[in-house]
Amino acid sequence: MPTKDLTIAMIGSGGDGVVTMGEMLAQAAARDGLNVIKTEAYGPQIRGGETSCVVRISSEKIYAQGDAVDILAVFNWADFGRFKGEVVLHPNAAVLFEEADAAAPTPADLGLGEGHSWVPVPFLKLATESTGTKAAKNIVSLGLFAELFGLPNESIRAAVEKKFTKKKAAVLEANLKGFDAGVAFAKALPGDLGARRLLYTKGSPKLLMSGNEASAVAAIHAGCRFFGGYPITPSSEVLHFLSEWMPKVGGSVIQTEDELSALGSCVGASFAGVKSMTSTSGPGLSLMTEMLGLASMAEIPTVVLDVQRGGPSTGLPTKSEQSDIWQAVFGGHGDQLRAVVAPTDVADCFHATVDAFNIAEEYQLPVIILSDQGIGQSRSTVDEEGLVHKVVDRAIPDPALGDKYLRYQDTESGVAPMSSPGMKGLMYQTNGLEHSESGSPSAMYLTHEKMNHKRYRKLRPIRDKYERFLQFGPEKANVGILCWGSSAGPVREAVAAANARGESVSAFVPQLIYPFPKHPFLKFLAGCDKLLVLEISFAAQFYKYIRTFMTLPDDRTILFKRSGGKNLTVGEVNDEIRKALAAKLPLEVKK
Amino acid sequence: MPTKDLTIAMIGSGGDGVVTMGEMLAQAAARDGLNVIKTEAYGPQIRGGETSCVVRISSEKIYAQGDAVDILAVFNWADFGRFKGEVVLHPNAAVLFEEADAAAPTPADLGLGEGHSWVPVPFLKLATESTGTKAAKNIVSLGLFAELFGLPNESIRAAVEKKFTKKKAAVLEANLKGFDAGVAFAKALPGDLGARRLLYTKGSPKLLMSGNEASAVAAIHAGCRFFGGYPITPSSEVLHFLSEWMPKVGGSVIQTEDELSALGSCVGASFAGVKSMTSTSGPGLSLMTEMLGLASMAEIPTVVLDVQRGGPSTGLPTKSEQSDIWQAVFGGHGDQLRAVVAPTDVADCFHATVDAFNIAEEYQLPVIILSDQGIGQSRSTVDEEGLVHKVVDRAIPDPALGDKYLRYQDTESGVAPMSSPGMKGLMYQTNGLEHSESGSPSAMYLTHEKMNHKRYRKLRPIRDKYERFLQFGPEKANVGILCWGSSAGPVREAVAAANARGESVSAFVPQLIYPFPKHPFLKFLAGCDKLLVLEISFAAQFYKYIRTFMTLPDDRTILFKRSGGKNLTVGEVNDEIRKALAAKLPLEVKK
Amino acid sequence: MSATLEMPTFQPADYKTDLKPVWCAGCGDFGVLTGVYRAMAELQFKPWETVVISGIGCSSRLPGYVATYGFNSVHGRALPIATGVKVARPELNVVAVGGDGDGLAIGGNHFMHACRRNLDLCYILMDNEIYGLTKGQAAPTTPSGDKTKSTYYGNPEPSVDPCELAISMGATWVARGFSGDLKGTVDLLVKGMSHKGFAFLNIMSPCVTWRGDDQFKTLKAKLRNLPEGHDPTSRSEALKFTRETDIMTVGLLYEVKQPSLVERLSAQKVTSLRGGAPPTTQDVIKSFYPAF
Amino acid sequence: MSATLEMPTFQPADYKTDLKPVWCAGCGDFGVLTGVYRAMAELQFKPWETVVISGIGCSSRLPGYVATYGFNSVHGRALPIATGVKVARPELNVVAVGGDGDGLAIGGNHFMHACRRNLDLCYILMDNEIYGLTKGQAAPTTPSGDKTKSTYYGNPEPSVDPCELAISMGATWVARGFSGDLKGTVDLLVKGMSHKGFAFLNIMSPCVTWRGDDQFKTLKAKLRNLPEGHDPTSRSEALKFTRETDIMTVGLLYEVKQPSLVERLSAQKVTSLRGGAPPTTQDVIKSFYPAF
Ligand SMILES: Cc1ncc(C[n+]2csc(CCOP(=O)(O)OP(=O)(O)O)c2C)c(N)n1
Ligand SMILES: Cc1ncc(C[n+]2csc(CCOP(=O)(O)OP(=O)(O)O)c2C)c(N)n1
Ligand code: SF4
Ligand code: SF4
Ligand SMILES: [Mg+2]
Ligand SMILES: [Mg+2]
Repeated sequence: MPTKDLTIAMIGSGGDGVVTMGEMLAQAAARDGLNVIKTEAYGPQIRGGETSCVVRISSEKIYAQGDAVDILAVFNWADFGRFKGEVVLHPNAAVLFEEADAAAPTPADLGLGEGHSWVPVPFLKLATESTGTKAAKNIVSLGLFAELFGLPNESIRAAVEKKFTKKKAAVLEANLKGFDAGVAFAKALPGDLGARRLLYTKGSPKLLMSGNEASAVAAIHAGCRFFGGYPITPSSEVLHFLSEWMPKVGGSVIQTEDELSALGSCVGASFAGVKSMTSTSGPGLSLMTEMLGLASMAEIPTVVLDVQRGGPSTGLPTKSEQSDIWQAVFGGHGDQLRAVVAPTDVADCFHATVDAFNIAEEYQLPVIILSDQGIGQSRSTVDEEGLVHKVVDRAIPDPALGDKYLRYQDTESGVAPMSSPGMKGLMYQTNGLEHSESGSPSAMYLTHEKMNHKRYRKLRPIRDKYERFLQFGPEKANVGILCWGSSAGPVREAVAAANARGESVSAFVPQLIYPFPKHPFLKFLAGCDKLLVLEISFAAQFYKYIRTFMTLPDDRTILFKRSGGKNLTVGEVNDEIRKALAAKLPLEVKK
Repeated sequence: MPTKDLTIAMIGSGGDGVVTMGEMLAQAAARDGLNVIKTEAYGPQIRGGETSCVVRISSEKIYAQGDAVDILAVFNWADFGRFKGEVVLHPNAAVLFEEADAAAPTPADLGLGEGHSWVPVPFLKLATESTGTKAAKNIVSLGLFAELFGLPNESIRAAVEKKFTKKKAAVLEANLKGFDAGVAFAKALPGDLGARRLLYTKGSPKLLMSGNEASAVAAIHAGCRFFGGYPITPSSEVLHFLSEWMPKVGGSVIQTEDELSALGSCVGASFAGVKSMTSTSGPGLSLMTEMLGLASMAEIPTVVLDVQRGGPSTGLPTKSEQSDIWQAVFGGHGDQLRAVVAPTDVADCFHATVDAFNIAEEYQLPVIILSDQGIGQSRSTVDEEGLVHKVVDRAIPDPALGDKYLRYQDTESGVAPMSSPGMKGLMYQTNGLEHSESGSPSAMYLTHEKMNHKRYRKLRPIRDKYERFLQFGPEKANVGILCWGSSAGPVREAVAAANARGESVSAFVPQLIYPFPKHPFLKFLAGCDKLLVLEISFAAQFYKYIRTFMTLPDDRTILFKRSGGKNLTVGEVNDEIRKALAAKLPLEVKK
Repeated sequence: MSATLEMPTFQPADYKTDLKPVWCAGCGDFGVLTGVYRAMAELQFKPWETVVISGIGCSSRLPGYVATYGFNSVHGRALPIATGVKVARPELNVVAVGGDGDGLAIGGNHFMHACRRNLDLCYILMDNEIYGLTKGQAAPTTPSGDKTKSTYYGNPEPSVDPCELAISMGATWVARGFSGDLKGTVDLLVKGMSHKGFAFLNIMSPCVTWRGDDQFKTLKAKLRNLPEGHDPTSRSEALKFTRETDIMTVGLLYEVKQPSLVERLSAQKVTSLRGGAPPTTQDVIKSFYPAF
Repeated sequence: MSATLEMPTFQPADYKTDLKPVWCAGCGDFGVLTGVYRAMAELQFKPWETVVISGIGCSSRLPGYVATYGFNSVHGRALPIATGVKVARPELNVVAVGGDGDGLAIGGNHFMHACRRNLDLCYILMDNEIYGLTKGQAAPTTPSGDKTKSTYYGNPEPSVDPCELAISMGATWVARGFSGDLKGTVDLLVKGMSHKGFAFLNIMSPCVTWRGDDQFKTLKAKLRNLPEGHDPTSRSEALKFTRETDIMTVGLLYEVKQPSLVERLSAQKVTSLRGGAPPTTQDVIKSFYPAF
C-alpha cells in the first residue's frame, strides 16, 4: 500500500558511507519539494565507528524524526546492536541487510510482525562488481531504494552526479553504474516490497538546514556582528558556519582559548556596542557560569546558544537530552537575572535566536537559547517564507544628557539606555560589583536592594512582550500535555493522531522558558482535566522548574521523564497519552 | 539598670583601630567565660576605609549578633554614614563619639528615644595626652568602656598587655597608660551611663573562633589531608589556617592558579584516596561548576565550602547573603547529583563540615557546605565539649574481587566500594563520560538510564541517615517559621522572645539542604497554622527550591525575603512574626 | 606622538573621574594611574574612543578612576573582554590593566593567548608580587620562600617572570617598568599604547600594606636601565633581562613588527567578499537550497 | 633504569586493557600508546601504583587503554587532577596526557603553572596541530594561515611552540618527539617518567583524519635530531630549537635540576612540627582559647 510518509534507517560503520547516503537522500527529497527530517547517531569513534542515519520523507508536514522505521538498511549487524533501544522498527518494516554478514538476527529478535519483509542484499558484491570498489555500497543502496520505494530517483541521481562532479569522469561514471546496479537489483526483487512506495508529486525545492545552521543564519539576520566561540559537539556547526559567513557581512569570529574567554569576548563586544553571540553545549555552559553573572550584573546584552547533549560532565556528547534547564535558569551564584528561550524545531531555531537577541538588546541581559542535539544537528526542510522575524535594537541615551547620564538609572521598566564607546559625553565606568545608578561600586545594603529591584523589574515586561508558546489540540481536553524544546515535534504528531482517534488531548509548549508565559499556560491548564508533563531529563528539571513559580494541581498532574540518549518518540508520547487518559481522578499524591 | 546582654558597636576608619578594639574586647570576654558574637563590616578600601565592628557580650546563651546596638562608639561620623541601614541603634543606646568631629548628627537623626545617652568624648585628646600617639584611641576607649559598662576590665587589661608584650616596654607602658586614662575619664563622667552595666560572674574560658576556622578544624578532624584553594573573600581564612596546620598533621595545602584547578586538585586527591576539600565564595563556586559535574559523574567524594557573599558577580564581597543555594543545588549542566549542607552558626560549621565529609565519603559525591560571611567571618565563643562528631570513611572493595571488581556496580544503595591507587588488583579507569558498571565509556541510552538510576538512588539514604535540622518553639503553633543557615540565630532568639510573650510561634531550620529532611518538616508543617518562610535572597531562592519537591500550602504560606548586605536581625524577624500572627486565613493567593 | 608638538586639547586632569581611589596611602598603583593620565594626554586619546578594562584586585580598580569608557570586570577576565572590544571595534583605543594574581594566576590562560594573537591591546600588569585585595596571599610573582598569608612556611613554588612568558608566547612588545619612576612609566605607556599588536608592560607597583614599606626600597635598589645599544628585536637578547634575581632591568626589552590580529581579520573580511557585495539575510538563507 | 638489567616482571602487554581504542586507523596516538606500554615496562612501574590522567580529546582517551589506575577527566583539566593525585600521594607514578587543544587552549593555564610548580609529573602532549575529537578546528599549534573547520579563510592567529612555553615557565625537563619514531618515543618517555620534577614531552602525533595523510610525511621530513653535544642545561641553547619553521628538532631539549614541589612540601611538613608530635584535633581546638 503506497504511503505519504516513509522513515528509512541506515546503519553501518563509518566506511559504509551511511552519512553520505542519508544526506543525498535528504537533499534529493528537498529538491523535489518533499518534507524531510534527518538525524544521525554515532558511536565514540571519530571515523569508522558505528553510525546510524534516519531519514524521514513525507509529502505532508512532519514535525518529528521518524521513530518507527519503515525501511532499514543494515550493512553490519554488529553496528546495529550498538543502537539497541535507540532504533525502533515498525512491525511491518522492510529490512535489507548485507547478505555476507553471518551475524544476522532473526526477524523475531527485532520484534517484527506479520507484514515485515526480510531481504538479504549482496551490497558488497553489487558494489565491487559494478564500480570496482566496495566504497560504493551506499550508492548502490540509493539506487535500490529509489527504485523500490518510489524515492525521488531522478533527483538522487542528480545528487550522485553533483557529488562526484569534481572527481575524475571515471569515478562519476562508476558511481552512476553502481546506482543503476542498485536499480536493476531492485527491479529483479520478487514479492510485495514495493508496497511501501512513497506517494508524492514533485513540488518546488525546499531549504534543507540544521537547527545549528538556522541559529547561525538568525544571528546574522538579528544584526550579530561578533561571535566568540570554542568548539564543542553538538554545537560546533555554528562556529563553522559563521567563520565563513560573518566576515562577509563585516562581522568577526574568533575562536577563543576556552569558554570563559568565549563569553568574555562577547561581553566585551557588546559593551563596545556590537551585538554578540557564543554557542556551546553543557560543559561550556557550565564554564560560562561566572561570566553570565557579570553580564547580568553589568546589564550587558549577549546571547548564549546551548545545544544540549547528554550529561552530566562529558556525558553523552553526541546524544540529545533536555537537562541543562536548571543550569540555564538557576546556574550562578547570587541573584542573577537572565532570560531563557527554547526552539521547538529547526525552523524555530531561527525565531528563537532572533528573539534571544531582541530580548537581550531590549532588556540588557544575557539570554540563553536552549536548543538540543536533536534539533541542532538534525537537518530538516524549511520554508523560506517562514524565516522572517522583526529585529529590535538597544536603546541609546540622548547625547544631550552629558554628565546627567546615569547608565543604571532606576527606571520604571528597569531598563536605562546604554551608551557605547565612541559616543561622546556618555562615558561611564561599569563593573561586576554592586553599584549605584551611575555605576559606582557600592557595598551598601540599601543600594543593593534598590538595584536588585531595578534588575528584576525587567522580568514581567519580557514575559508579557515575548510571550511565545505553541498550543495543539482542543481548548478543553481530558489530557493536556506540557513539554518544551525538541519534545514539541513528537508531541504535536501524537496529539494530532490522538485527536484523529477522537481522544481528548491537547498540548502547551512554551518557547519562552524564563520568564515563563504563565497566563496563557494557566488558561490552558484550566481547560484540562489532567496535566501530563513530558521531558527528557532524569531529574525532571522542567517539571521542578515550573513548580518554583506555579502551584500545579498535584492530584491531576502526571509526570513522564526519562534520561536522554535517544530523542523522544511519537510512540512514547502515544503510550503516555493512553495511560493518562485511563488514569482516574483524583490521582494519588505521594508525600 | 544592669543587664546580662550588651551589644557594642564601634565605627571608624581603618586607622582608628576599631578591629583591634573589638577583637580585644571579644577575647577578654571569652577569657572570662562570657558568651560573645563579634562581626565586622568594611568599605571597599583595603586599609584606612570605614570599618564597623559589633560585639555582643552576654552572660547567657546568645545566637545572633546584636542588632539593636546598646553602646555605640563613633570615631568619625562620616564613616558612620556609610553603614546607613546596616547599624541599627536601640532607642536607649549610649552614643560615645569623638568630640572633635564637627559632623555629628542629632540624637533624633539616629532615631534615639527618651532613655538614650549622648556623650562627646575627646578620644583623640585623651590618646595623645596619655600615650603620645593618636593610634591609642582604641585602647583609651577600651578602658573607658570597661569601666563604664562593667566589661571584663582585668581581662581587657591582660589583652592589652598580651598585644604589646612583644613590643618595646615603653610602648606597652604607654598603652596601659592610655587604658587607665580611659578608665579615669569614665569614672569622672556624670549621669546614668552606668545603668547599662553588664552583670556577670566570671566563668572558665571559652574558645573564640570564626565559622571559617571551625570549618578548617573540622576538616582536620574529619581526616581531610588535602586542601586545594584559591583565595577569595570571605573564605580565605580557611586557606590561611590550613596552610599552617595541615602540614603538621601530615597533609598538604596548595594554592592553585584558579578555582577550576582548586576543585580539580581535590578531585585528583580524592581519586587517589585522600579526603579533600576546597573553600571559596560565590564567584569561585560558579567557576567550579563543570568540575563539580565531573565529581558527580565519576562519583568522587569531595567537599566544597562556599562562604556566601552578596551577589551576583563580584557583588558585595565583604557582605553576607543567602543567594548561592540555586547554584549549589541546581548549578551545572545535565542531571548531576550532589549534596548540600548548611551550618547555622559558628559551632555548627564544625558539625556541618564533618557531616559534609561523611556524606561525601559514604555516598561518593561532591558535597557543598553553604556557609555565609555572617557565620564564616564572625567570631563567637564555642564550648569545647560540643566539638565532637563521628567520622565516616569510604567503603573499600574486597581485594579478593580482582577482575570481578566493578567500580560502578549497580548496587541497591547506589554505592559501590571505591578502590584507590596502591590497591593491587583493583585498578580501574574512570571518566566523565557516561559509563558502564566497570567504568567503560558508553553513549548508549540504556546504560545512561540505568546509571542515572544508580546515582540518584543515593539521595534517599542520605536524606534519611543525615537528616539534620533544628526546631524551636512549641510543636503546634500559629506561625511556623522556615529558614536556613545564618538566619537560624536571629530566628531562634525572636521565637524565644515571642514564646516568652506568650505568642504561638515555632521554627524549623534544615541543616541538610539537599536532599531535604522532608518528613520532619512535613510533621512540623502539620503543626502550624501558617508557614513563614524567611531568607536573605532577593530572588527567594530557598523558598523556590523548597517548592520544587514539595507543595506548600499557598493560602497559609507567607514569604519574607530581601537582598543581602546586612545580616538578618532579631528585630526584623520580630516584625515578620507580628505581621504573620495578625494575618487572616486563608491568605490571598496571587496567580 | 606628533600630537605633542601641537597644542594639546586634553590635559592629564581631563582623564580623571570624581571617584576617590580606594587604594592605601602609598600604594604603587597611584603612580601607574598618574602615568596613565599623562600618557593618554600625550597621545591625545579621545576619552570617548578609549576603553580601559580590568579584572578584580586593588589594581583592577583603576578603570573607575579614568574618565573614558571603563570596565572593572571579574577576576582574571580583563583580556577576554578587551579582546571582544577590540575585535568588534578595532578603531578604539583599548587598554587592559590588572594585578599579578589577576593576570598570571586566574587569568594566565588569557594572557598567554592574548600574547599569541597579537591583537592591538596595551596590557598593563601592576605587579606587587602579592594578592593585595584579598589581603596578602602568594601570587605567581611572589618570590619562592616568602611567607604570606597562604604560605605559612614560605612559598613552596618558584615565581614566574611575566616578561619571559610574554616573549615566549609571541607578544610583540614587552617592557618592564617601575611605578615609582613616573617619567619612565609615562614613556613606556606612551610607547605601549601606540604599538600595533599586543604590548605588554609589567610594571612593578609596590603594595605597602602586604609587602611592607620595604618593597618600594628593595625594588628601587634593584633597578637597572637597559644597557645602551640593547637590541629589542632579538628574542635572545631580551631574555637576558628576564628571571633576574638581584637586579631588575627596566625598559623596553622586546619589540618586533608582526601583522596584528586586527590587520589579519580585516584582510579576511575583504577576501571573503571576493570583490562582491556583502550578502543579505536572504542570500544567506538561499545558500541552503539543494545545489543541484 | 637499572631494572632493565634484571629479569623484568611486567611486560608491555601487561599494561594493556581490554578496551579497543576508538582512534582512526593510522592515528598517531597508537604510537604513543605503544610507547607508554614499553616505557612503563622498562621502568617496571607497578600498575597499581601508577595513575594516568587526561582531559578530553582523541588523545585523552589514552588512559582507558592503560591497565593502571586511570582517569579520562574533563576538557583541559588533566593537570589539576594530576597535581592533586601527586601532592596527595607523592609515592605514586603519575603521568598526565592529552592533546594540544586540551593542554594549550582550554588547559593552558594549568600547563603554565604545572611547569612553574615543578611537581614530579610526566606530561605527554600529543600534538596533532588540530582538534581531532571535535572534527577539525584550529588548535594553538595549528600553523598560521591553515584552513580548518573554524578558520574558513585560514587561521588568523600565530601558533605557539609548547616547548618554548614550558621552558619559559620553568619546566625542568622539556623534550620533543615524534610518535612515528617508536624507539625515540620510548627513550624520551622513560627519561621523562623518571625525571624528578615536571617533565614535559611534546610529541608530534599526526591526525590522519583532519590533517590528512600528508601530516605524517611532512612531519617526518622536517625531523632533525639534536646536534651532538647539545647542552640541555642551557636555556638559551634549548631555545635555539624552538619556534622552528622548516625543520623540527626532536630530543631532550632542556633538563635542569631543581627541588621538586614534592620535596619542598615534604620539607615543610617536617619544619611544621619543629621536632614535636603531630597535633590531635583537640590540640588544634585548644589553640582557640584566648592566649592570655
Ligand atoms: C573568581 C574569583 N576568585 C577569587 C576572587 C578573589 N580575589 C579578588 S582580587 C584577587 C587577587 C588580587 O591580586 P592581584 O590580582 O595581584 O591584584 P592586587 O590586589 O594585588 O592589585 C582575588 C584572589 C574573586 N574576586 N573572584
Ligand atoms: C568544556 C569543554 N569544551 C569543549 C569540549 C569539546 N572538545 C572535546 S575535545 C576538544 C578538543 C580536542 O582537541 P585536542 O585536545 O587537541 O585533542 P585531539 O582530539 O586532537 O587529540 C574539544 C574542543 C569539551 N568536551 N568540553
Ligand atoms: S593592599 Fe596593597 S595593592 Fe592594595 S591598595 Fe593597599 S597597598 Fe595597594
Ligand atoms: S580524528 Fe585524528 S586524532 Fe582523532 S583518532 Fe582520528 S586520526 Fe586520531
Ligand atoms: Mg597583586
Ligand atoms: Mg589535537
